[in-house]
Amino acid sequence: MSTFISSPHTLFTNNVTRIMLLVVAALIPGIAAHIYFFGIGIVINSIICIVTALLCEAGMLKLRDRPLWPFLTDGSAIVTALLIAIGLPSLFPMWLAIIATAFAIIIAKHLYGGLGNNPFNPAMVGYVLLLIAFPKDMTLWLAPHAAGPAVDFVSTLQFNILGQLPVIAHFDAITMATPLDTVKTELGTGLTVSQIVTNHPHLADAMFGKGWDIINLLFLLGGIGLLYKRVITWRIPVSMLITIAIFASIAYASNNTLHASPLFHLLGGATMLGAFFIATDPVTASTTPRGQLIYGCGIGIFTYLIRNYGSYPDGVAFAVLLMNLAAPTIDYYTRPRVFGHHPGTSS
Amino acid sequence: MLAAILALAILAIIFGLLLGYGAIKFKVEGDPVVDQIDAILPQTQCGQCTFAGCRPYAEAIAKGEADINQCPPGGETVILALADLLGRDPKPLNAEHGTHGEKTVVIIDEQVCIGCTLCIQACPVDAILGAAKHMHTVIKSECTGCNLCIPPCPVDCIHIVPVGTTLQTWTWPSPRDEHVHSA
Amino acid sequence: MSIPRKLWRIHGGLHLPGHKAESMQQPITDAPVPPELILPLQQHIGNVATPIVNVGDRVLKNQIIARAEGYVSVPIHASSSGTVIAIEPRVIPHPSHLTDTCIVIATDGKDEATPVAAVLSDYRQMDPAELRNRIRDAGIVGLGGAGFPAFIKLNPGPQLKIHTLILNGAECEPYITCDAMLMQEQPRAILDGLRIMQHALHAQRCIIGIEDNKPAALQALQAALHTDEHTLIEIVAVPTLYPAGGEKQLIKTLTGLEVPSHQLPASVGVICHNVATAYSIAQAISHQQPLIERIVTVAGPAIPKACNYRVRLGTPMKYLIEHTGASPSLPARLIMGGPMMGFAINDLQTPVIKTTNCLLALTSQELPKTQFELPCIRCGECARACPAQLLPQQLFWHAHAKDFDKIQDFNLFDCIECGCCSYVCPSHIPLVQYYRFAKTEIWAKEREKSKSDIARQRHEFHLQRLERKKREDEERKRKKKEMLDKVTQTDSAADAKKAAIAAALQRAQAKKATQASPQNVEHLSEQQRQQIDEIDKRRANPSTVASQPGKDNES
Amino acid sequence: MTEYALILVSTILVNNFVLVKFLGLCPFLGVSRKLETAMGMASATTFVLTLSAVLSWVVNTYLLAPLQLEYLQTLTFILVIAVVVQLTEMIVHKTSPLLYKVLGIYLPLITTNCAVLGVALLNIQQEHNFIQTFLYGFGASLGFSLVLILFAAMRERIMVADVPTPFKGASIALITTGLMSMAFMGFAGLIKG
Repeated sequence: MSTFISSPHTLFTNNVTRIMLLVVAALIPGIAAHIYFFGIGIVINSIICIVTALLCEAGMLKLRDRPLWPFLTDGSAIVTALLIAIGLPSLFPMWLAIIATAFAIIIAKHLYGGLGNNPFNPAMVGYVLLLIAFPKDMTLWLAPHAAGPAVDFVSTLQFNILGQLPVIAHFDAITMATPLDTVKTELGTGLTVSQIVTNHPHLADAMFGKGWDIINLLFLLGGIGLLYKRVITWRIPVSMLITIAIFASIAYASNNTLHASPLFHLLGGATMLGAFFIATDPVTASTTPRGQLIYGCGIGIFTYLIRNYGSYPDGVAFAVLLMNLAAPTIDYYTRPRVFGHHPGTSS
Repeated sequence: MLAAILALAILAIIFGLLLGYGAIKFKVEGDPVVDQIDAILPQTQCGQCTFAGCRPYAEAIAKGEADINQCPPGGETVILALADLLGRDPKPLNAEHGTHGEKTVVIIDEQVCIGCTLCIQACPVDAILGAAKHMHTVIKSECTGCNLCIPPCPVDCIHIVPVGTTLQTWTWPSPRDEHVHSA
Repeated sequence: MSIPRKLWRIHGGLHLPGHKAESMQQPITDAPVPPELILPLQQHIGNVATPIVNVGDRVLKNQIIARAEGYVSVPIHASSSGTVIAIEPRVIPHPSHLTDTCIVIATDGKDEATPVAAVLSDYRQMDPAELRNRIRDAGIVGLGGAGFPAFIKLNPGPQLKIHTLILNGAECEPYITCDAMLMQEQPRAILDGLRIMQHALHAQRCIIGIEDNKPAALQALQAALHTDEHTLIEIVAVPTLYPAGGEKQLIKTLTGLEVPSHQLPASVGVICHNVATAYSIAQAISHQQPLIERIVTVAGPAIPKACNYRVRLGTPMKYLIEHTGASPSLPARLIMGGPMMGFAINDLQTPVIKTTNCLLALTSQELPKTQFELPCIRCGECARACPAQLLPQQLFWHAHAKDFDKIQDFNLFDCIECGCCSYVCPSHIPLVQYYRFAKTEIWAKEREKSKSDIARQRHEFHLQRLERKKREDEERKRKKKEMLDKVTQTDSAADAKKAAIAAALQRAQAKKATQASPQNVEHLSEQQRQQIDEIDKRRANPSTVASQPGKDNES
Repeated sequence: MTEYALILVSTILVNNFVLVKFLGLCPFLGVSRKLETAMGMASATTFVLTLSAVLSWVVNTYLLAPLQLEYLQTLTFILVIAVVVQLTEMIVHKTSPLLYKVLGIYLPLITTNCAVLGVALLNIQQEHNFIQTFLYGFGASLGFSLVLILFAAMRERIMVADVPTPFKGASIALITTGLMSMAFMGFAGLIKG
């Protein structure tokens, strides 16, 4: 008990754990759809990542001589682990997931001082590590539904933990590049969008890319829930989505044989997950109102550029890290006008 | 070979002229950094930094002859401010020069003072008042707490007293120092 | 009937549970005069008042016992009749729990007042300057919280034209109802006070701002308003939103004007006073009644029957709390002021002073269980709640790192310490304390800085003096040598002797002169000269000097 | 026109000298403690880099190449750079004594900033013309300035973070540089060639 007590003398109305648990809850619909389309793998990956994250967190707290209980129960490590797991293919070697999560928690989070101090989104650091170092494993996505019975719980477990593929299946038979990846690769070979769709009929299903659109829509739903609960604000997701939409529309309008439609970009890949769950991580995002708009725009621009012109199929993770990099500078230049100060003379 | 030597010589001459012109055009007088360093120092003039006063210490820092952690009265605050000004990494106070303690002033025990004026001569800020063979007294508001008057006193009549906290000087403690949250 | 008025929205703010009904069940009750009154010399912002009574003096109620010192100061009156038993340091209501000089009066129970002089009491025939003097002599300060001398706020100076006078009846903090009850019970006196202030300021219009959760107060004031005054005085309901009652926030809500940073409301032509101040001014002008009592809300879960009391200034809090029927021991937390901005009191002997609007006694159930703070996660809730549109988390990071330059860069001093940021913080960081820490540290730094500047000057002067002395010594030696040379040249032994004697005499005299007069007396302030005079007096005291000679010989 | 724009984009982002080519790391780590200082360093380096790139190209094209003295390239370029740095140092000393003090040893050390010599040599190697040279140098310095400023703002945040003691200072700065570099790998393939 301290000698000098400062006001306010009230009970607290909010806490970090509540925020983190709400984020986890909002992820559930999207994860459910994920299971439906790509099998039980995501659950196994999630469990592996969460266990790794909590172990690393506990180890680092112990090493840094910090109290374990308040930081293990704050929920931030679980969110990080989940965000990594959601981005992984269902059939994915366990040791890679462990490396990514450990890297995220130890290097990207605790070397900077743990919760609240990390300049980069730990989940995205871990994820980008995998993208750069193990690109091949990251593209082995199961074909939606198709391989359902072939890759049941036991065989997924077998592969993820022991590295053995079920006897009945052959890798090429059950995996398939993601829609974003397909379009990009085939555009590279000189085909037009309509030709690609003809070659890959599943891309024509529903709204471009079977399964991915539903997953994205459910993440959008979860995101709206977070907005409603005032866990996140609208600025970052809206500015990011609008930027992607604008860029994609301009490209699509100028030449629809070489560019996929805006809807394809909005509901493809990790767009919605990124917009509502990754970019909005308050620790690493910009915090000023104007800054958040710029931050969201930046992520939108980089995502679109990397998707269309870079070497990686999806750009959300890189875009988030790049804007994490810029967030302190953005904050510095977008301070809001303080009460009683003239506009323009912020300090 | 000759061409190479000539080419280099020509280049050297042109660049030499350019630099010579620049040296005249952008001539700098004085060293304003000393003033800025001096402004940060607490001006106790105590000499614990091994220099004759705050300004000589400031000059030494500017020249790179002294480190920024030699000022015990200034303590952590001064070190941080100097590190910030000079773009260096802050470091802990060098214990060789003393420790940072509570702010103090001295008082003269007027019953014991013999009026020798030695302390008057020692005081760097003329904060001791008195005449020969009359007892002396310290102007409390001007005393910097350098304690330089204590060694010369032949009768040990000068005592160190803490300044103490009043309503006007009380400060809120930082919650961070109070119940160290996790550190 | 109020004219609909466009209201402006302030940034941020909170909807807090009001807890106002509890203490509004009963009318304002007189608290009895306690056996001992403790009156701190500083109950206002500005210079400490100077006591003009001595221990043992009998004083009457309303009698001035400490006079104002300098311009920014007000006198202090005895709250009841009795005997001054001590003028000594006692615990005063302050977050530091420090002691300060108080005049302690043992009351005699007669409550005998000084005779009221028969003077003009119609304010309309008084000059603003006279009004201000009478308000000052009545010891009136802002009763809303800060305690700034009220008369100064009625004297904006000739260059500032005041167009709007605002009466602050918002009272936005939870639990506190002293202003609301006063408005309900004394609307006429409050309006009188408002008219007096309007007269003193020549304000073109007056607005009374009241939060819309106090319909009874609104109605009472409306009813008391003269029919021909509706164009001059507006009574406006403002939305209940903490901190709507902050001075700058209320001005913004009512007029749309933003008081510039580091400036007073008068700079935009607005003056804002508290309703209780208006009431006291009416009492002072119409009834020659100085400020010796105020309304105090005593509330909180630890108080069985919350109520508003009319309390004599100087009443120890213990006496007041006992009077309410609550347990006389210290509750889990006793707060002077509201839960959002008040400060904790940890000694029940602390007296009620002019700025004590509420005593809030909380049990441990209303307080957070743990003190553990998590790191800031930059969620930005604080920035959304901040009525000053600051970035509280940036302020926090810099206060945490003790980077006082940066924190001022983020406009620390525009923070009004309303507590909204701490209230919403999910990491439970005591943000306001961090800002208070930084503010008080910065002030301390500034004091140290000005002190070190003086020390630097004095040191430079000291060095110059040493230099000059050295030069003079050399000069003297040279002169002496010259003179000796001259003397030997004249070849007149007698003359030389005479001259030498004369010179020696002169030297002796000069030496005597320098010895007797103290050294280093240049550049001294008035205060220091006084200090020196005192010291000289001590010196003249034979007992002190008597102890000296023996030692003198030794040296 | 597109070609020139691509040179700029390429040198600023895709082939950023600091984070992708790992040139000029010394001042990048040395003067990124404070945002203001970083800006001073950024402008000084921009000035030196652009000017020395252009001057080196001029010296090479009109002096060394006609006389077939290309083997003296490294020597003369270092001379050119040293002179430009000296000049910059004088100007900074005169106009902003504090910046001069704060930049300290790093100001003359621009001479040994390998990005500066690297740009001068790469210009010749890639057979750039005058405008390309200018843009290449200018783009490289902008890229350097951009990441330096971003890094400085980030470091100010890291400075107040609860970094474990063994990682305080240079070590966490190097780790951060690594992570920044990872982020910049996202630009890979953005511009072919």
